[in-house]
Amino acid sequence: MWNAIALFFHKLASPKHFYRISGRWIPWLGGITMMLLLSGLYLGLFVAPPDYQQGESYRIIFVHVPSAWMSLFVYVFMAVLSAIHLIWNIKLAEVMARSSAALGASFTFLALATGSLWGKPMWGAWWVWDARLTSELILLFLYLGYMALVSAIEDSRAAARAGGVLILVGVVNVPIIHYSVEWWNTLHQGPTVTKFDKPSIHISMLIPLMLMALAFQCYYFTVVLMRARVELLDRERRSAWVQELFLNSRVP
Amino acid sequence: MSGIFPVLQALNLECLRGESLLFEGLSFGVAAGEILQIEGMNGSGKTSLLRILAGLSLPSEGEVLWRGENIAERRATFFAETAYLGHHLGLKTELSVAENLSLALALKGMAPSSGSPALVQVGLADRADALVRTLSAGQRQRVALARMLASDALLWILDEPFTALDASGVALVKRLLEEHAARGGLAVLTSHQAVELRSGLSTLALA
Amino acid sequence: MSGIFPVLQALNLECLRGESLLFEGLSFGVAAGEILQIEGMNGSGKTSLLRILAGLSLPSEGEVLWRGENIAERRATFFAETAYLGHHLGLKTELSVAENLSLALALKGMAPSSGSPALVQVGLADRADALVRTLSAGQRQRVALARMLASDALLWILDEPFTALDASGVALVKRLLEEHAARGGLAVLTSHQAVELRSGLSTLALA
Amino acid sequence: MKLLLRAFVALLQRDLLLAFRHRGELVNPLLFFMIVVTLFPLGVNPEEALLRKIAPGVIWIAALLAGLFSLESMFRSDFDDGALEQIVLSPHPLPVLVLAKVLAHWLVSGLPMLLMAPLLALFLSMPAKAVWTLELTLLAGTPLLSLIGAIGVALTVGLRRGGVLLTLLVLPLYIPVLIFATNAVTAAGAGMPVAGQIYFLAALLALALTLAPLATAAALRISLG
Amino acid sequence: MKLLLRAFVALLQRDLLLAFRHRGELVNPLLFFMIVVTLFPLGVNPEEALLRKIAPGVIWIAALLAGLFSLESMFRSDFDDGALEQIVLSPHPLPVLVLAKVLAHWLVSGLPMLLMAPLLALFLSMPAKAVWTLELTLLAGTPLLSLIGAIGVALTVGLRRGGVLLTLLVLPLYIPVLIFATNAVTAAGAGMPVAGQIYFLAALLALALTLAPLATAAALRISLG
Ligand code: HEM
Ligand SMILES: Nc1ncnc2c1ncn2[C@@H]1O[C@H](COP(=O)(O)OP(=O)(O)OP(=O)(O)O)[C@@H](O)[C@H]1O
Ligand SMILES: Nc1ncnc2c1ncn2[C@@H]1O[C@H](COP(=O)(O)OP(=O)(O)OP(=O)(O)O)[C@@H](O)[C@H]1O
Ligand SMILES: [Mg+2]
Ligand SMILES: [Mg+2]
Repeated sequence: MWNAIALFFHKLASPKHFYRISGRWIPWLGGITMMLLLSGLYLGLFVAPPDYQQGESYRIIFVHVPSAWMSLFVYVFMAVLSAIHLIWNIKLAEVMARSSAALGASFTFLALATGSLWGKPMWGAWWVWDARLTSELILLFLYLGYMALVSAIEDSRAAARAGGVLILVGVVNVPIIHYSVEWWNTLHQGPTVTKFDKPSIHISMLIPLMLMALAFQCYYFTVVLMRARVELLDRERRSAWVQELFLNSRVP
Repeated sequence: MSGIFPVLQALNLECLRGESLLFEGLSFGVAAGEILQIEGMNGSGKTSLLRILAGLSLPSEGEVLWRGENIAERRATFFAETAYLGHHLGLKTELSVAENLSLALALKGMAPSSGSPALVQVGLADRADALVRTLSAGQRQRVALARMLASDALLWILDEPFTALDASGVALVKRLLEEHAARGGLAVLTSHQAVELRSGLSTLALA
Repeated sequence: MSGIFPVLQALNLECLRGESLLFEGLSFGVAAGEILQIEGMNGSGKTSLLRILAGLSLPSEGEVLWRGENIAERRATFFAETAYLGHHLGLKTELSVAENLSLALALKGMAPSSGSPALVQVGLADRADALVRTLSAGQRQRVALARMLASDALLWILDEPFTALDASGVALVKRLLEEHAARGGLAVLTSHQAVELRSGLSTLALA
Repeated sequence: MKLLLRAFVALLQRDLLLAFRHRGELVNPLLFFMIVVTLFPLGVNPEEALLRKIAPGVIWIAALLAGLFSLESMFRSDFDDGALEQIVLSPHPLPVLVLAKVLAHWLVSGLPMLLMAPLLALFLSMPAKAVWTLELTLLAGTPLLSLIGAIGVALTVGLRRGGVLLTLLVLPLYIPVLIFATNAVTAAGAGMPVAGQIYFLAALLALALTLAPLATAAALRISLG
Repeated sequence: MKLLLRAFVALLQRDLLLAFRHRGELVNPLLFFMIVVTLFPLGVNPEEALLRKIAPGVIWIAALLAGLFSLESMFRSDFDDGALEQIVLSPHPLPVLVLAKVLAHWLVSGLPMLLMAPLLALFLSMPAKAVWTLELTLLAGTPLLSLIGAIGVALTVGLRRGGVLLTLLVLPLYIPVLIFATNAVTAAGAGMPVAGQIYFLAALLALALTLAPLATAAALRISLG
């Protein structure tokens, strides 16, 4: 059993197989994303009742919360990938990490933008110096720093390793940032959804929220695979399998 | 020390710089008492090769062995026995010649006093207390040579060691190389000038 | 252009660096069609002299005349006719070869297009769009030579122009010097290698 | 004249190109500016009333430091690689060439800050009527920072690690700019007239435009000599 | 072991010597620190109540920026002149050598600020009881700045003009230090307990002391490679 899994990952880690397998996955992932997104939007925008306090404006939660969750997930995922890359020298992990950065930054930006759109009716200001908001802003800077560093280093191997070191240093800091900021000042909504025992959110809002969260997750994997495939082709352009691929395909 | 088996070995090295492949499948060995001159036109990849041999950069393929072990895995032993003299001399211009040498020795894990004989050899004994900033290009090159001598390394890696040296300096370097080889040392060097040594010189041409 | 009267004249130059007097009372002239090689051991003051001749630093005594006028007073005319190639090449590594050349031409007040024949001459025509950062030491030296050629200067001031060049590069520079002299140009250069030219070479030894 | 213009444009173009090539360089003085501004709510108490009060000072000090941080790039790398020698050896008047480099520095550092400042002012809840004045002071003030800074860099570029010394030389000269600018912005926030301060900044700018390139050119020759 | 200690001391000595030789370098992070602090009363309204309120933040932000300003000197000149290659090629463990350089940086930048801070606190009319806490936070915090900063410099030193990129990488990592330190100082001024924050800073320092040299060493090898 373990051997089979190890073999699967070993195979997947080879660029050639990854390219082939991911090519098969992408259409399915894309389809699932569309379905989740449409049903989540429908349930969220048309079925879920307006909030008794916030009226309609709360519906921004269906974009805000998933993107905020993704912004954190992507960073941690990048750190895991970087560790894999640095320890076992698996190139594919680094390609995935690099392809994730721009997406993670976009999710972060989206969380910030939707949050501040929501903040205006809720708190009467686009921006307040609250803990969540501040740590999310710092997260954006961490993403931008990674992207700037990786694009500034010409040699792609050196860029990959330097980026990996930076992401790992950053991920050590993310909880520290989180708690320091949390502890320093809090205004933002406390845990509402993630209180497992008794979610303080109505089920008719929870379901579309979960659908949207899943949709965002699938969207991320779809796009990151697509980006990684392109990046991989570029990296491996001198290798036999890429040459072969383009010789055999019927170029219009 | 055996003079037959290569102490330094390059196995199947490949070097990619940007778009271009400088060399691939490059394998060679350097035995004790051997001086290897890397030859090649401007831009053929000599500097890139030396940096790989010195353990400063990684080849895109292949490995470098020192006494049969990959240098990336046995850094401490390899670095203890190697001296690298590259295009940038690595001297602090605001420190005196003697201070530069004693730091270099401490970094190589040696006693701090052994610098001065080397200074005598390169003909800078009277400038030991001068700041390197006040030295001319050739004098600095001599200081770097003194550092290499004092480090007592078995393997010398020299990128164009004759740069900026006057005639007496060039003769000095040639003599040092001959003595080093006679003691069983190894050297890999590049130079666009002809290096005529009495013995032990072999050459490797990069395409 | 008269080949008899010196176009460049050094009058009674003195150079003090820190505590030491490198030279004093140094006077000489360079006439059209003449190549002057400054000789001297490491640290004898060649670089210091060239920087004074180029107008980059001031001598502690004496003056440099160009067509009979002090260069510090007639900077524009002097600089327009002079090309200086020092130890630091002055190329921007993040710009391409062609961009470097066209900037240099604009700075010298010339048409931007005249760079490419010079590139052909130094053998880098096919690298015109490469970033200088990606060039090897010898290739960069060639770009600097191309800049000097393109600037159409009458006076060349070259500090060790053979640095990092391979055999074909050394031959190229010698040929360029000969052609420059034949056209009536002047050059002052230093080199630790013997410079054998067919004609026009004179030497000046610094103590 | 036409040749001089061509040299000016070529040098300007070169510096902008270099800034673009280092993709980082183009965006970064701006990012630095933003980060410093965001440090204040973090380091100081993030109450709105307090932030509003210190906002003009914070934004201007951040602009000043961001300009300062990027100053060294104006001549340092040209000095290190010998390109400055080639510029100084040009037959064109050096002050004009210096002006091209200063302009490039401003386009890369000052102008983006000018565009970004309103957003940051919003972050620190600055009143809207003060934002206009902030923009005016930045418009006159940031070129001043580049011009004055150039003199400092030119003087210290020959010294290795001149960076911190540079700060020491340049900051005292920046102080009048800072005082007048923040004064104007604070006054505007309180609804008072600000024409006096703006005229003063404009006059300083005119003065610096004529004198700073001369001083910078002289300092460069000394640094190389 | 003895040899390693000797190498550590030699490198430390060398960096201190270099800092002394450039007379400027020794005094300037300090002067920079002082200048930035004095900018605030100039740029912001100089009322005592307001100053007192923003004093902890201002002093800490100034310390942070002064540290940042001097960071590049930790590896940049060694990179440019090839001395870094010689250090990396030492048989001794690189993280230990890195630690010597970080210590030197702290002795030149952090320590003088630590000594100067009480005076500046007085200048901004900070209450006396908060000054002690300020000193404690600086004692734990400034070495943290040097350690974290070293990672950033090591990553960017291979890039020309990495200076501003460095800021972008390092500042977000500095923010927790800033928040905890200023929070403690403000709390102390209000007579509240501060042990929690101080312990947290000390724990961060311990973490950084063990991990940062490793990350820095790895980054240096990458930058040279
Ligand atoms: C720019 C402004 C904002 C930013 C940057 C922001 C950021 C975040 C982040 C990072 C999370 C994920 C927290 C986690 O899972 O650990 C989150 C969750 C959430 N946000 Fe915001 N937010 C902003 C404004 C708002 C506003 C105005 C509201 C509504 C009052 C809001 C309501 C929520 C809710 C309900 C959650 C889910 C909490 C949970 O159960 O985990 N946010 N936000
Ligand atoms: N960072 C880089 N990116 C792309 N190409 C590079 C890079 N660095 C070097 N090169 C290329 O690699 C080739 C070899 O460079 P290298 O410096 O090793 O040559 P070399 O043999 O030492 O030449 P020289 O005799 O001129 O010193 C050159 O053609 C150069 O264009
Ligand atoms: N800034 C300085 N302060 C003090 N002395 C200096 C300074 N710069 C150079 N010197 C001294 O001046 C002398 C001449 O230096 P210069 O660089 O002109 O020599 P050079 O003839 O070009 O030598 P090389 O052949 O080695 O290049 C050297 O002995 C050097 O020690
Ligand atoms: Mg080379
Ligand atoms: Mg010289």
